Amino acid sequence: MRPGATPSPLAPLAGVLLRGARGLAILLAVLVAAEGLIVLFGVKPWYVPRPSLVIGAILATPEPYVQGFLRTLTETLMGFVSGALFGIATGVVFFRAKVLKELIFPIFVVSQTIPVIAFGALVVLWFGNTLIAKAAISFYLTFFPVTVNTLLGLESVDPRQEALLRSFGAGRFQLLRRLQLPAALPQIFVALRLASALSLVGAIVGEWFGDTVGLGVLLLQGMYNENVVAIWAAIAMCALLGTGFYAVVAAAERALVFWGAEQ
Amino acid sequence: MTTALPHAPWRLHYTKRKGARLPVAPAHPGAASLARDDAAPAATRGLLDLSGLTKTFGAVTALDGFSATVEEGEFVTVVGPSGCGKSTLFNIVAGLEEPDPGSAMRFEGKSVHAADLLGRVSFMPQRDLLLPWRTVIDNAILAMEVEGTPRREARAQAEKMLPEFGLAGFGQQYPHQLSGGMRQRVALMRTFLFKRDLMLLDEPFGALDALTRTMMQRWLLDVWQKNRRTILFITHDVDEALFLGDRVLVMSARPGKVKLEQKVDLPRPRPAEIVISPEFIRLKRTLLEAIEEEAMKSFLAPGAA
Amino acid sequence: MTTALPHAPWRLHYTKRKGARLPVAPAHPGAASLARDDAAPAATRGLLDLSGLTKTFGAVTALDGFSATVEEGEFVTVVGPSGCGKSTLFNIVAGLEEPDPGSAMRFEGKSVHAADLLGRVSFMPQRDLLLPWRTVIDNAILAMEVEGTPRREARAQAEKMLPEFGLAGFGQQYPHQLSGGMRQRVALMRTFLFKRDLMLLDEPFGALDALTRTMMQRWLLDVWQKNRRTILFITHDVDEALFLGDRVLVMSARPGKVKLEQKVDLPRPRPAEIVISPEFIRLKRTLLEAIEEEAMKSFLAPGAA
Amino acid sequence: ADPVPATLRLKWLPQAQFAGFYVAVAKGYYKAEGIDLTINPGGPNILAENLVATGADTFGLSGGLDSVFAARDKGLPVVCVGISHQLTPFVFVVRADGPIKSIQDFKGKKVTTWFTGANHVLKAMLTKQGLDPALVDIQPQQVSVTPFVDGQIDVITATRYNEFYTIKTRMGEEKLRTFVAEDSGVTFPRDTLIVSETTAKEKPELVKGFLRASIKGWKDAFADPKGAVDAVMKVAPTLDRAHQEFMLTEVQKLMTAGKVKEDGLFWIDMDAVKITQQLFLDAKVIAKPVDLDATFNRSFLEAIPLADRRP
Amino acid sequence: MSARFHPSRATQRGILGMVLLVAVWEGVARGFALPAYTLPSVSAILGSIWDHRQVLFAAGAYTFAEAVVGYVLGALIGIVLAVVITLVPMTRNAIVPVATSINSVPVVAWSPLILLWFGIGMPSKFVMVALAVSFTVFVSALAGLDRVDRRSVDLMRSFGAGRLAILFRLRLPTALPLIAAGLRVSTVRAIIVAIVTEMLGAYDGLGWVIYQAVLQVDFVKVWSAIFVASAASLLFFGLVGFAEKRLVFWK
Ligand SMILES: Nc1ncnc2c1ncn2[C@@H]1O[C@H](COP(=O)(O)OP(=O)(O)OP(=O)(O)O)[C@@H](O)[C@H]1O
Ligand SMILES: Nc1ncnc2c1ncn2[C@@H]1O[C@H](COP(=O)(O)OP(=O)(O)OP(=O)(O)O)[C@@H](O)[C@H]1O
Ligand SMILES: Cc1ncc(C[n+]2csc(CCO)c2C)c(N)n1
Ligand SMILES: [Mg+2]
Ligand SMILES: [Mg+2]
Repeated sequence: MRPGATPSPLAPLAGVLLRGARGLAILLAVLVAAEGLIVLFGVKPWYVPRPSLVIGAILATPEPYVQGFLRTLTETLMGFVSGALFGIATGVVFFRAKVLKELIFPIFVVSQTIPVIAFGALVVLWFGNTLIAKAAISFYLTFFPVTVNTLLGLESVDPRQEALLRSFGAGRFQLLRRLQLPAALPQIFVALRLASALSLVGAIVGEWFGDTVGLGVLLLQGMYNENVVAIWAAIAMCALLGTGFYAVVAAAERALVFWGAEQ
Repeated sequence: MTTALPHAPWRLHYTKRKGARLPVAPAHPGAASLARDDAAPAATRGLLDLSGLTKTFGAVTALDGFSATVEEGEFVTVVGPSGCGKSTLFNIVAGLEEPDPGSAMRFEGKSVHAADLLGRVSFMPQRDLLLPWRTVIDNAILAMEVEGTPRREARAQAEKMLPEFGLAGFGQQYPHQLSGGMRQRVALMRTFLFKRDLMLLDEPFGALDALTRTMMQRWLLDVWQKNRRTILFITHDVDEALFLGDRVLVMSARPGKVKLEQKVDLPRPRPAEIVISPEFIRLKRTLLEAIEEEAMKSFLAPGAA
Repeated sequence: MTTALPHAPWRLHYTKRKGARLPVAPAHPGAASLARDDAAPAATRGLLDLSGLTKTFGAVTALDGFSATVEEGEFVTVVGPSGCGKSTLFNIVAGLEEPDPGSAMRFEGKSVHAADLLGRVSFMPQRDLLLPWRTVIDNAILAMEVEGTPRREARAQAEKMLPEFGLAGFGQQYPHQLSGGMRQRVALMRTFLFKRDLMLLDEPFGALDALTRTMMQRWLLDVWQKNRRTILFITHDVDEALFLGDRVLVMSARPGKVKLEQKVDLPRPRPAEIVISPEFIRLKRTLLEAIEEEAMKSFLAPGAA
Repeated sequence: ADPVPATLRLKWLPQAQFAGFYVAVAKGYYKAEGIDLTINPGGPNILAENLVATGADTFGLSGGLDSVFAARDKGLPVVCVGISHQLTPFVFVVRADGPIKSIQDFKGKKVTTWFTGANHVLKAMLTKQGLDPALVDIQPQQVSVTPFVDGQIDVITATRYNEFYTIKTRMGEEKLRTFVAEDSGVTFPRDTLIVSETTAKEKPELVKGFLRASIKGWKDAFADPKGAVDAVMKVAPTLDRAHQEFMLTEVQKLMTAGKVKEDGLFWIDMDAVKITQQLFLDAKVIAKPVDLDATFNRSFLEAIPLADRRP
Repeated sequence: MSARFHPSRATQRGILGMVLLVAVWEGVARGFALPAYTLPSVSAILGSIWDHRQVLFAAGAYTFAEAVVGYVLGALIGIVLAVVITLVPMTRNAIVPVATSINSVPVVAWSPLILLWFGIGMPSKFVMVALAVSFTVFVSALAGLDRVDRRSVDLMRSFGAGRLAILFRLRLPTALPLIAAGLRVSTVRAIIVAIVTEMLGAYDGLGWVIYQAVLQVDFVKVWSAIFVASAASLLFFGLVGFAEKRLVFWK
């Protein structure tokens, strides 16, 4: 391993493309196999429809799916970003002020045991049928794991490293910026990966409270119109969104936390 | 085949800040004044003067009346069994922990609290504690950055020191790409770049294998010889303490105090072979005898090592 | 103040299983036959005979033509720089890894594959690797349990050995309640309880501080003296290699092979002070010279230590 | 003047059962009345009464008399200003070749229904036919009709416009037998238009304008069903067109039944209301009779010329 | 030391925080005379819990049963899959992508299909909860099993241990802390998923009570059911956390 001997900058891109192509090929194979099995065993379409029907349904009226995808993506992102920022902020605050942590953290814990879906009416009451309403639910599901992991990450910083920086004359802010936050980053990212899935759940559930656009709406319509093809079409879009978003967060993690769990 | 590393000509550029002084010529104070006379004028008491340092953690008394003086430019080594309070001593001198009331510390002739020492001594802890998200260079300049030195300037200074620390070409590597010996040298470089009169090295080579450690010792002496700084150096290893130090402080088992103070009158520069010279062996025997019974005390206690 | 631990009278009870033999009287084969003559009858080649052991991992050649013989009852120490392939050697002899084709191994006079050795030698790895959810006793009997010894019986045997290992009263403690030295003794006890003719100890004291390590060395010699087993012992530390071994094998830097084979003609039992005897120092000088250049090779390589 | 912003909260997801409102929006009938109307769909966990009572929505097309009574009973200040479906919108379906030929045959059979009002209709029917509801195995009905199609249940509840269509397309209409509530003298008008007491009191013109535009929209929808379904499918493009067209014709039957021919669309038939209230009192869904005069207000409808209201 | 309950300062503060919250809630609800459909007062909710204690307890028990069965099912599936992967490494490349892609769809999105396939009785809740729990447990179990020190495995092998002996004596105990952590965080999810599924179709349970109460405009009852749900979640969380402390004593 010679210093400076970095591999070609194209190598990772090629790797990603290769993996993407392989994944696509496998997906295609699975779909074809499913189609074959369903036809072979004569499975009724209202149990499991043929993949070709599902794809056909999306292609027949692509706009609601595309619009729904974009809308749900927007809500998810709003909830995710606000939840992540709030989670990190509260994590830092709780880390700094133990009193606040001891007073408020139990309330956070209890808040997470409440099924929001029971409060559809309240959510609409408070936020209306706006993007904010979905983002709020998404936020509510997202922030907690981030708070917990930020706190955990900050608390598990090596005290010897803290002592070292203090011996250099570092104050609280310097400690936070140069040591504690970077050291907590791997732990924070574990939560962010989790939160990427949760924020999507929040957006979808939020759309069940009387909305017109979004993957959650499509899912609900499919369900209550007993249109199994539409349900699968909506699930496929959710999968696309979920996988994509997770992949982006995971890629960000790999880029930012390149040193891994080393230490 | 004898000396380990290329010696790039670099010099310490002391920044003029609170009480920093230019490095003085090698002090070698001969028989250091071991009498601790409180009436004597401050100037004769050296760079650092500790008297009656005591520290208790709940039920555990880590230090109990530790007293010692370190002269400017001196290389003092401290040996003692595991858990005898060596790191506690350093934490106090680095300003991280206040000693119990009744302890007295003087630094550069002035009476100080531990907290006053924060940012005024250059401290290297027991493990390298490199930050995994920083490159070699950026780890090395960490202390300077905290001080407020602009990054560009700090990096430029560090870059120049890489060869002397055997790290030429490794500036952009990350810690996980380095061997244990190299990591330790980065940590040492960080300590050297934090230019203070007093350096505290807490078992810097403890995690290294015996051979790498020998190499590092020789190299450290080389570096020190050319850039005389006052060093207080903790080790478990009697050979190391004798090979490096002008003076060896042997600590008693917990609670730690000075059990024996041994001047090391070996000539400098010290060749590797010195460890098998009769004089070295005589000193070693003295130290081993003093240490033996202390070591026994902590050997069987659970949680000690 | 001289000997470290109480010596409870315990004896090894060898179970009669595949090729296990009763311990023989101290072998001390004088000048071990260093000539490796393939035509010589198997019986004269000792307990373990390795010839031309080679092992490559992808592009890395860890061992390249390592040859050595270990006699029954002998204490052979192996020194070599970090990364020279010492652990690789042990992994092969423990049966964990097959050497490359062309390597030859004989154990108890018979030609064997590495896999044949699984469960036939008693292996202690570089770190203690105690299982945190098992008590001291249960950690010690792990190997016996795997063998199929009923727990009650195994525990009873282990219980009897606790005092000799300085663990009396600690049988029901968990590893996290012990000091580093005690943990290492538990690991050693586990190794001793797995009664096999050949013991492989991979730097058992590497993680200990220098003083604790010295204690452990003396104690190991005591235990070994009374329960003669064949031991192959890896270390980085020349003092340790000489203090413990009947014979020292110095390995070259990677790829590892035997660079020097040194008989240690120091009398046994060896007192602690032997390390400052002229004879010891003469041997040490010889070894250091041989090692020096090997160590230099691996000193600057990243990822080596 | 600028149009006044207002919202209509539906009881359910966008479908042709609400076509008239969508047509009225599309044709600008609300705009013409000075109302900038937004239609908000309903969903499984929100209740129009609640949102209208709190002022989150201006108008509501709520579940029906059942939920209006429940809301008033709980003190929600909602006022019913019109009733859409004049007849019970659901039927009870059995297999034509099965053992159930009459309501008496429900005895001991597995019957599923919605526990949101339909269960009371079922019980009333059974009681009227002299069958003790306790002798029937009544269970909550799930979203899907598949258990009925697969023969796991004997009687299923179906809205004439939704579930019935699904069952019919899966099994064929000739394989089915239906039981209608009105045949047992039970009636259960549903899909009520509601406003809050505040709106009723302070913005009567808004309510009148809304009703006028809505009626116009519905009349257009009946006149041009294809265009009306287009308007709905613009909002919910994944819907099945054939189903929606069927739905519109069924809804037309429900909306134009009873006294509507004389009294006009959305007419509140107080006799039917009283029958339904008695049903709820009997079932103990509401603790005491509600103030019918405060709950039902026909004045807004009556302000619109009868000719305009007639279908 | 007396046997009485001496809460730590953290516990005292936690209780104080909750009390403050309740006081503010009660104050706001009463002070602004908020109607129940906006925000009922805590006292009204507690009163309603007492009034409906039988119904709520029965519904709570029903939901708890669904959650626990689904939870156990999901935990077993997760652990077994992870163990299969460690015993037969070849299966990793098949199991991990399939599990990940199923998980990339939010659990709630599966609910329409699960209700369709398994009906609105308990089985659909078991499946939904299992779905939600299994992946978390699977991921943590796999991480735990993978975390095993290769050198420890080698040590066991050198004793002559086979795959199963290594699994039971080494891998599973090593993975236990992570598995237990995964199990602990899954508890609350299990209850919530059971409730959410109930709200979309059920014969009984807290979600069913909530759904009915919403339609009957009984918001105090909605809140009562939520309080009970919250208590059930905390209980489940506490029980598993307690078991974890006992089981993973060496942490
Ligand atoms: N913050 C603390 N709280 C409680 N006890 C402490 C603390 N710091 C140190 N101790 C105890 O004080 C004693 C001395 O510790 P110290 O770390 O100074 O020993 P040491 O000589 O550096 O040991 P080693 O050689 O193992 O590094 C030990 O018994 C230790 O457990
Ligand atoms: N499984 C493996 N795959 C690839 N390389 C390996 C493997 N095991 C060992 N090596 C390499 O083989 C060389 C010898 O390793 P080994 O662990 O035997 O050294 P060692 O002498 O025991 O070192 P140390 O003194 O640090 O324990 C090293 O360069 C190491 O990186
Ligand atoms: C969970 C739930 N499932 C189904 C419907 C379907 N639905 C549509 S209209 C109607 C009753 C008659 O208006 C019902 C029950 C619902 N609303 N809620
Ligand atoms: Mg220390
Ligand atoms: Mg090794």
